[in-house]
Amino acid sequence: MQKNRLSWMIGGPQGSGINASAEVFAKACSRAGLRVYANIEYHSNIMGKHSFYRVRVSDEDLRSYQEKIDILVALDLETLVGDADHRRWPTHYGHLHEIDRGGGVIYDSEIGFEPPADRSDIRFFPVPFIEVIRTALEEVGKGDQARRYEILKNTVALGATLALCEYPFDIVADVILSQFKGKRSEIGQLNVRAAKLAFDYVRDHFDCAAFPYRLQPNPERKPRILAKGYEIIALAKLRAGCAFQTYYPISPATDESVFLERHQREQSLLVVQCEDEISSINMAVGAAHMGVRSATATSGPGFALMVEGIGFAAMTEAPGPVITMYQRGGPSTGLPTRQEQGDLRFVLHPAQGDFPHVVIAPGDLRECYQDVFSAFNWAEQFQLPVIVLPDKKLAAIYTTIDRLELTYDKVERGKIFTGSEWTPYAAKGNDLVEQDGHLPGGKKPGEGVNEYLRYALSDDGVSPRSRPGTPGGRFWSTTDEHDPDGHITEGVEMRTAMMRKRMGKLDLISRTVPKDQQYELHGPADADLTVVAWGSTKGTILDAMLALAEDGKKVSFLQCRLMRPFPAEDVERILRSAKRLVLVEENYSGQLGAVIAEETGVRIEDRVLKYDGRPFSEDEIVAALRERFAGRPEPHTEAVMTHVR
Amino acid sequence: MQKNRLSWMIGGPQGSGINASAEVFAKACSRAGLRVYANIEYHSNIMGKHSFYRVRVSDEDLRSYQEKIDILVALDLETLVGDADHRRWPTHYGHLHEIDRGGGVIYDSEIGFEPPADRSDIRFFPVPFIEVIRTALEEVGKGDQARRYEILKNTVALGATLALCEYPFDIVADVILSQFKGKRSEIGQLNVRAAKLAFDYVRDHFDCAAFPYRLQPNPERKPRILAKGYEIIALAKLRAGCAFQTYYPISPATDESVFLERHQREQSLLVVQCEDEISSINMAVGAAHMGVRSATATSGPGFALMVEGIGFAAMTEAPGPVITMYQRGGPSTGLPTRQEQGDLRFVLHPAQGDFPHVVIAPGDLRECYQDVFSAFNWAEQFQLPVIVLPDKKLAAIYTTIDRLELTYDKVERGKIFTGSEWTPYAAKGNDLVEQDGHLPGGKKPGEGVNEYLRYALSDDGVSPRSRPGTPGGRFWSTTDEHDPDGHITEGVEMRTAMMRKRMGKLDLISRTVPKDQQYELHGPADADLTVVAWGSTKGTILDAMLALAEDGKKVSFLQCRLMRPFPAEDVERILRSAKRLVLVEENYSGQLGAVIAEETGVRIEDRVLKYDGRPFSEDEIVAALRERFAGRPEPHTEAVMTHVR
Amino acid sequence: MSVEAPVKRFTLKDYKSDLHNDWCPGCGDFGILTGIQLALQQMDLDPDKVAVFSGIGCSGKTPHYVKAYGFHTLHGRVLPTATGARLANSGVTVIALGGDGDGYGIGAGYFVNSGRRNVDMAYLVHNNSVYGLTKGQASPTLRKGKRTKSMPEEAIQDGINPIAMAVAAGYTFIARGYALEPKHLAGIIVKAIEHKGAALVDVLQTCPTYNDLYTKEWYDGADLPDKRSRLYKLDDTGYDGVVHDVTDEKEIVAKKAQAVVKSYEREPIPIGVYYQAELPTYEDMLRQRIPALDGKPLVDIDVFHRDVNALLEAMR
Amino acid sequence: MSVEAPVKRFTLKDYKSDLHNDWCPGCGDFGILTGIQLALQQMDLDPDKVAVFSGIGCSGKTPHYVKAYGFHTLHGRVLPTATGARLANSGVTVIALGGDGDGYGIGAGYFVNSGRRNVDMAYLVHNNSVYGLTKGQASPTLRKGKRTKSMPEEAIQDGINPIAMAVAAGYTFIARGYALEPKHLAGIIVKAIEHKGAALVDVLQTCPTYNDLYTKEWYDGADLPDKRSRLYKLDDTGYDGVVHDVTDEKEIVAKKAQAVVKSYEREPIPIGVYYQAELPTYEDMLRQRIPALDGKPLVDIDVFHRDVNALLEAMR
Ligand SMILES: Cc1ncc(C[n+]2csc(CCOP(=O)(O)OP(=O)(O)O)c2C)c(N)n1
Ligand SMILES: Cc1ncc(C[n+]2csc(CCOP(=O)(O)OP(=O)(O)O)c2C)c(N)n1
Ligand code: SF4
Ligand code: SF4
Ligand SMILES: [Mg+2]
Ligand SMILES: [Mg+2]
Repeated sequence: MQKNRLSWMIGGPQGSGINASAEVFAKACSRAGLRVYANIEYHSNIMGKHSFYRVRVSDEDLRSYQEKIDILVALDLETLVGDADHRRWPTHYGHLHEIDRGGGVIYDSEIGFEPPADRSDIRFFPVPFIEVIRTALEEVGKGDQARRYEILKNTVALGATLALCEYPFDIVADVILSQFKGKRSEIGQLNVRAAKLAFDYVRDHFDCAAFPYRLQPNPERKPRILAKGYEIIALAKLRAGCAFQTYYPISPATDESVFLERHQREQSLLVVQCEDEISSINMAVGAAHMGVRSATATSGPGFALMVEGIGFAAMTEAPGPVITMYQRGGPSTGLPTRQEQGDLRFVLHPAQGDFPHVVIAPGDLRECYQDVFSAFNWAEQFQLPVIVLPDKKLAAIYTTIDRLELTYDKVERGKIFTGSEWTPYAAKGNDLVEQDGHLPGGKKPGEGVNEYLRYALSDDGVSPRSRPGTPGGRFWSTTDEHDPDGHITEGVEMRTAMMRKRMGKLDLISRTVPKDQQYELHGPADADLTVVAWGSTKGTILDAMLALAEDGKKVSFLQCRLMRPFPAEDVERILRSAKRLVLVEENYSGQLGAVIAEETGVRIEDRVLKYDGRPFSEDEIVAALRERFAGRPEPHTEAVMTHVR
Repeated sequence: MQKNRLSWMIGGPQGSGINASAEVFAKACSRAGLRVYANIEYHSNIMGKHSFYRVRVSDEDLRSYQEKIDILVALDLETLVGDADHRRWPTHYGHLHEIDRGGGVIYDSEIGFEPPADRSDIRFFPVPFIEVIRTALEEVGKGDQARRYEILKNTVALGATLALCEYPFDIVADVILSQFKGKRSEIGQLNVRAAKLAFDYVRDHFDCAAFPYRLQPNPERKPRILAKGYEIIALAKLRAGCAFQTYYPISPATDESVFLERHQREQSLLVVQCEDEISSINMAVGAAHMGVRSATATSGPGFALMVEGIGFAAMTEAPGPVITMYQRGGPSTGLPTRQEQGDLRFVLHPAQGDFPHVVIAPGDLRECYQDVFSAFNWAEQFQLPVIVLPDKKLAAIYTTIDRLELTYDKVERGKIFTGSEWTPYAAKGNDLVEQDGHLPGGKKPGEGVNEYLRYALSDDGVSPRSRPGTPGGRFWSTTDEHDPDGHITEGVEMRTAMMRKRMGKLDLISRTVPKDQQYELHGPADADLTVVAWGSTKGTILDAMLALAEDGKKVSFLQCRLMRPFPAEDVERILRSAKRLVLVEENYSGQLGAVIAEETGVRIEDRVLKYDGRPFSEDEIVAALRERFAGRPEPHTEAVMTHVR
Repeated sequence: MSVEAPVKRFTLKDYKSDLHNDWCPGCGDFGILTGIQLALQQMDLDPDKVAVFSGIGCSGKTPHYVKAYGFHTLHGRVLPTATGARLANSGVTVIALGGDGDGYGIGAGYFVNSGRRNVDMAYLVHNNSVYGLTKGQASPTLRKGKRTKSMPEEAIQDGINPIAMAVAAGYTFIARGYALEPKHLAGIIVKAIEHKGAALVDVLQTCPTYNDLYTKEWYDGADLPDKRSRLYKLDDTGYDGVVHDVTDEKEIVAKKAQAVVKSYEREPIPIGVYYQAELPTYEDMLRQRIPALDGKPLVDIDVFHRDVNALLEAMR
Repeated sequence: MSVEAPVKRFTLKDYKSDLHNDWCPGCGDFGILTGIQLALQQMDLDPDKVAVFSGIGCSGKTPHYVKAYGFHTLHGRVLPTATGARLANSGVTVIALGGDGDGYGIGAGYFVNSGRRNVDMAYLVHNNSVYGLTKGQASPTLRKGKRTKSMPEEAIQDGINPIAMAVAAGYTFIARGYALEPKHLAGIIVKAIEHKGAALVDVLQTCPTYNDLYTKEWYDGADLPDKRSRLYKLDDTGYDGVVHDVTDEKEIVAKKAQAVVKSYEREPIPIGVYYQAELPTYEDMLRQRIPALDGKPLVDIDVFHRDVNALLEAMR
């Protein structure tokens, strides 16, 4: 009997409501003190293509998904057997083979599925979905409309599941009702009834007690929330005082902006849907220059249109914007709704010439919050664009986290010219001239002290910024190379000084960002093997490490987070003292590996790479690491892993 | 007496015709068998800002400029003393201090220049420019229009120069006349007269024989041409069969397209001026897919708009386009008319995701020709976009080269589906399925053999392409991930196979491109110091090596040329066997250094970098290398060089 | 004596690919797809001599369902890509298409500049007033104050008027069709393809999934007291959008003004040809500039190893 | 009793920066610069409360010569940038400007979409029919068949009609000025700034260096038999472009049509206000959506440490 450890999956055509089903289930578990990790896979399609949602539940913290399913709910046949029968080249082979022995499959008895002989190790629970819906509708006098209410199938699926695990029905009922408020409450009631009828049907028709999985509320309850990554990022933007967000719809970034849009009224946040991403980035740059905290969100194809604007922001030392750049499967349009860590190299050198910017890649939801919040501080402290680099997986996973410590919330706005004081002389720009005693145009040192210079050559590269409209704070600004007063120059001395001013900020950033936000070495100091990775694989690797620890294997994990400026020295030290290195990335070329080689000279030859558009499962990482301990493959040979059978 | 070795410069306001003067001078020397190396510096401005043109002449091959000037021709005061008197932060300090001892300055006596006491080591030749012009005009009855003909000043400057070096006037007269044909021949005559009058004036008023520089025709004449980089690139495009060129005006790339535009009639080349660079790249991709050799040309800011299209071309395996991407001073708008090698990192990862493309950086005009020609072959052989990476310096230098060997001209069009044969079965895509014996949808192996598949999974990653319009060659194509028939798929197996197909081309390219086009080690095998560099610094480094050889120092030079795929193994071997490494680049961050570290693990700490928008002079490289031999700076400390005094 | 219709070489089936279609049930795109296939069949065009280009969106999937050369390009870039293709091979009939977001939003710059370029090709915009594939945000044709079911707030930008824009941009053929009348639409598409020059067909398209304002019922006028369709055919009213004397600038301006005024009619909405003028195309101009192009597609001209001796000579 | 003009706080000099100007002698941009400075002075605007945004080109250098907050942005991106700025701080008067290549070519998508957005700001286009800073290629306003001295061949694309485009795009103020009549231009600019909404001023600008077709002499009609100017003022003809009842859709359409027809008049060319309608701006709509914006620029609203407890609660 497996208690409070369940790997559940619902599959069906895109648009059939599996999301609702899975998310209500997740919420019902989370509210009852269980930990949840849920993730969805779907096509870039509105209706009809196969999609599925996994919900993993446990008493313990969960940070990844497992391949084996305990309960599969199938709304259609394809979910079970795949599409090899109707696609020239099959897309998948269904999930039947993924069900763990002892597990079960709940399916719509209408779909024409015959349990195969070779899976006698699992149980089959056919449920007459439409009959259940019809019964629920009959109660409200709509018994003849069952086909119009097919969407209720997902509620039926949910009810059936709960019966099988003997989970208290009331919790779910509450969650459902809380989602249908006001004039929609009638529909809520209908959903609850359908779920309950399914619940009863399964309880009455099958021997649930004999089914080996059991879920029940966890009495020890902490203040937790159940959230998706994009929601956490949106929260961070709200808390950090972002006043201006632009966007152009694109998977998987849109959700963040739509979330903010929904709350713009009460949160006084301006969200502008632009005509494209070029407009998005430039509007955000314009707004940043005016002194508001501004942001935009996009993914690869949109970012490809923003690169010009990144250079613009960096060159004019705009205090922002913050760009949340959600990676998805590439290249080009690629796999719009799938996972990849494929844009690191692109965002590190996103435009012509050398200029400073910050790139940080959070590894989990908590880091998403922290990094996005920090990003607004850095944008203003260092006056440059900041890119936060989540991915489809982080955006879409739906997981319990401890309630955010909203105390981690220090706002830093950097140097600001207020009009009451003048720019300190040392930051005036004349220092360039004083250094070698050369006084052009017969000017005396100190001349023009009482004058504000937006691009004064300060020691640390950051000059006080002025908010347009401020008396005496007038300035010019140009994307051409410029003087301290922001006028175009092509002079050799000024050019050199300005390049140093701008690029010098990278050192300042390295010194300012807390080390533990730059990278983190997880696990034992005397590990026999060190995994090197970044971003959303963090949770999966941590989970895998637990499994390896149970094997008695010592594994550590170097998580790289601040990608620009890169903490090269520290990372090199850690790498050089590691016994054995394995690079884990969700892309073809090992992009972090390349960055590490460039920054530290250390080349990690042993690589576990995946680029099929799906995140690693815990099992895949565990298997890959076990292989290493078993001496396969030889150290320093490349092992590319994928889902391919 | 210095014979046939001259460093000449003309300076004046932008728009005053210094180009014409310098280029006629260069041509007159080149036609007489001398070698010429000329380069221009000018502002991003149409009229008025200071610009200057250097012409270096010799009997020997010339590949760089020197800082010291033998003869300076000044059309205005600023050319001599700079703009410190009228700019808040001076742009430059004039060229007077750059004149070598024993040299001379020819200047317009009207500009109010007083020879300074501290330059008694040079000679001053004031010439009444306007008077000379008036005299010439008087001969044609226009004596009262001298101010309208100020542009003739540049011809006066030329005539004065020739007198000083005692160069045969006739050669120059011929060159001038050859440039004013047809109804403009009258103006040509006028120019010749003005030049001749200036020639006579100088001969009559100054002791030219005492002036220590002498130029005279070189009897040993080879078939040479005098050309700019963009012209050579345009020639390569014409010879390679480029049929379709798109562009949007941008310095320093426009000249190439305008050159082609001028010849489109007789060369049957379609040149389209687009509404922006997004349009340019996409039109070129569309044309490439139709089977013509297509190309576009731009620089950093334009390329920032093309990145989306690069991914498009790579993902759809378009047989092109070829992009000549002329680097200029960045970031952002930066220094539009100045030099920088600042875009290497950008073009290496120019869009989201992992995809294959080729990047090659020619080092001189001959390599420009070869690389651009090859680029069209590679685009079609490997079906991907190819970026050729010259820079402002290569585009604009005006130099003698041996007449191009137009025999280097092999056209390779790669695999083409002609309709007479079918795609070989092995390349059909079904192999994926056969490999593991799995036959989806009950299909038998071999089924559908007589069918063309555009994205068949071939061994080397290249599938025969078909030209739309070809009977039986119909195909689909999408920027989404796709099947062999070009329809969208999100299946794990196909995705993985397609990524491998595309990325596998990089290996094929490494094997196909001749080694000597990938990199070259110049100089002695037992060198004590190895310079590592790329692109247009090549000539300067080679010239500096000659100087060092005269010192008895053994210097070699590793020129990196193919940047993607990078010849990592060979380069690593060379670097690891070098005694001492010095990186030379014209950018802030040492971009090639970073690529080398990434690809080989070798970090070159000793760096000579320059990022003020001007190319290295021979002197700068010589000085930097001499310093190294003198033990300064310590090996492995960073030495950043710039023009800053 | 009766005139026999010429025998067609191709049937409708010859223009249908066998790919499973994944649009939502009832999507207006099905009608547009049928319209295209009907038009190709009516014109009896060889599928091997037709290339269909699309942008990204639900509409962007159309080429995959047509049996012809098919290019599913980038969001907003279908016009430049198709233009490049057409200029490279004028032997192929080029049809470009895409969503209203694709064409009038992110692609607005190319929409405008393609008008003044007047390359000979047809461009169909699937105008459903939403961004379909990204789940129903307002597209540029949604008018100020309107709100579809997936929008959190009303639209606060004004909707674009594609017909008036096309007039100003210089399209030489401008029409509007309706997705759920594929036969009428096919007639328009035939005219657009036959027209020499840049032809815009704005197609009103229902999106049953996200657009709950402009539904089939709405177009049908099911909610109106007299249940009269909200569409009417320009052909039925004697409206004449064609410029008959293209050398007469006055007539051109008058017909343009007429089309602009027509384009602001809201209910009922006119469908049919708003404006047409057979002016010299980009290709016509090119043929003057590049003699070799006369009668030959660019792709068929042999341009390898061009003779550049004269150029080299000038560089001596 | 005579009404005294109010005393102005600022003189023309207060709007002039002391930077050396590097336009070519005689460039029409000087006139536009003067027009802007005159307008600011006439309106007595505090230079610290004005921000001038430009694209890239010769015209793009303008902000450097105006004493006010000045932003010299990217080629073709001035409208989005200025829009972002204006939305962030409505306390500052925002003027956007740029070249005709900048605005109608590479920026065409933003030109169109800014019209329908109707943000309250003035946009001036320096229309010289060439790409000045890149040495005289044809800009999008150069008409088919025309050729300036720096072009190797005639233009083969049609010229854009900016006025008609602006009408279709939804600009609520549309005017045309002439660079060499800075006072008349200043009057238009004042109206454009005072207008609530997106205001386009297309300014005919001479480029003595590259445009040898549309020179001062040409505009002056020096080559015409009667030496009559090729420009005339709409004001002088009783033309009325203003929509007086903005709730009357018919009047709006009629005035739009009138402007479109006017915009096709070629010689002489009308200058002045073609069209104006005070419709709700983007900001008006925003204030309805975001109550805190009423009476306060976004930048002044305190949004740090927002209360998100309700959101967190919903995530339980
Ligand atoms: C550069 C870029 N930005 C955003 C997207 C995401 N995207 C895909 S389809 C689409 C909009 C589709 O709307 P529309 O063009 O109206 O087509 P429809 O789906 O309605 O047919 C968007 C924004 C993208 N693919 N590329
Ligand atoms: C993305 C990009 N492409 C090209 C350029 C090069 N460029 C600079 S100015 C200019 C055109 C200027 O023409 P216009 O906008 O008409 O302004 P004008 O100089 O005539 O005032 C171009 C193409 C650029 N800066 N950025
Ligand atoms: S979302 Fe709308 S446009 Fe897209 S397929 Fe569905 S119904 Fe059609
Ligand atoms: S090139 Fe033309 S637009 Fe530019 S500054 Fe000179 S005259 Fe003015
Ligand atoms: Mg749409
Ligand atoms: Mg212009």
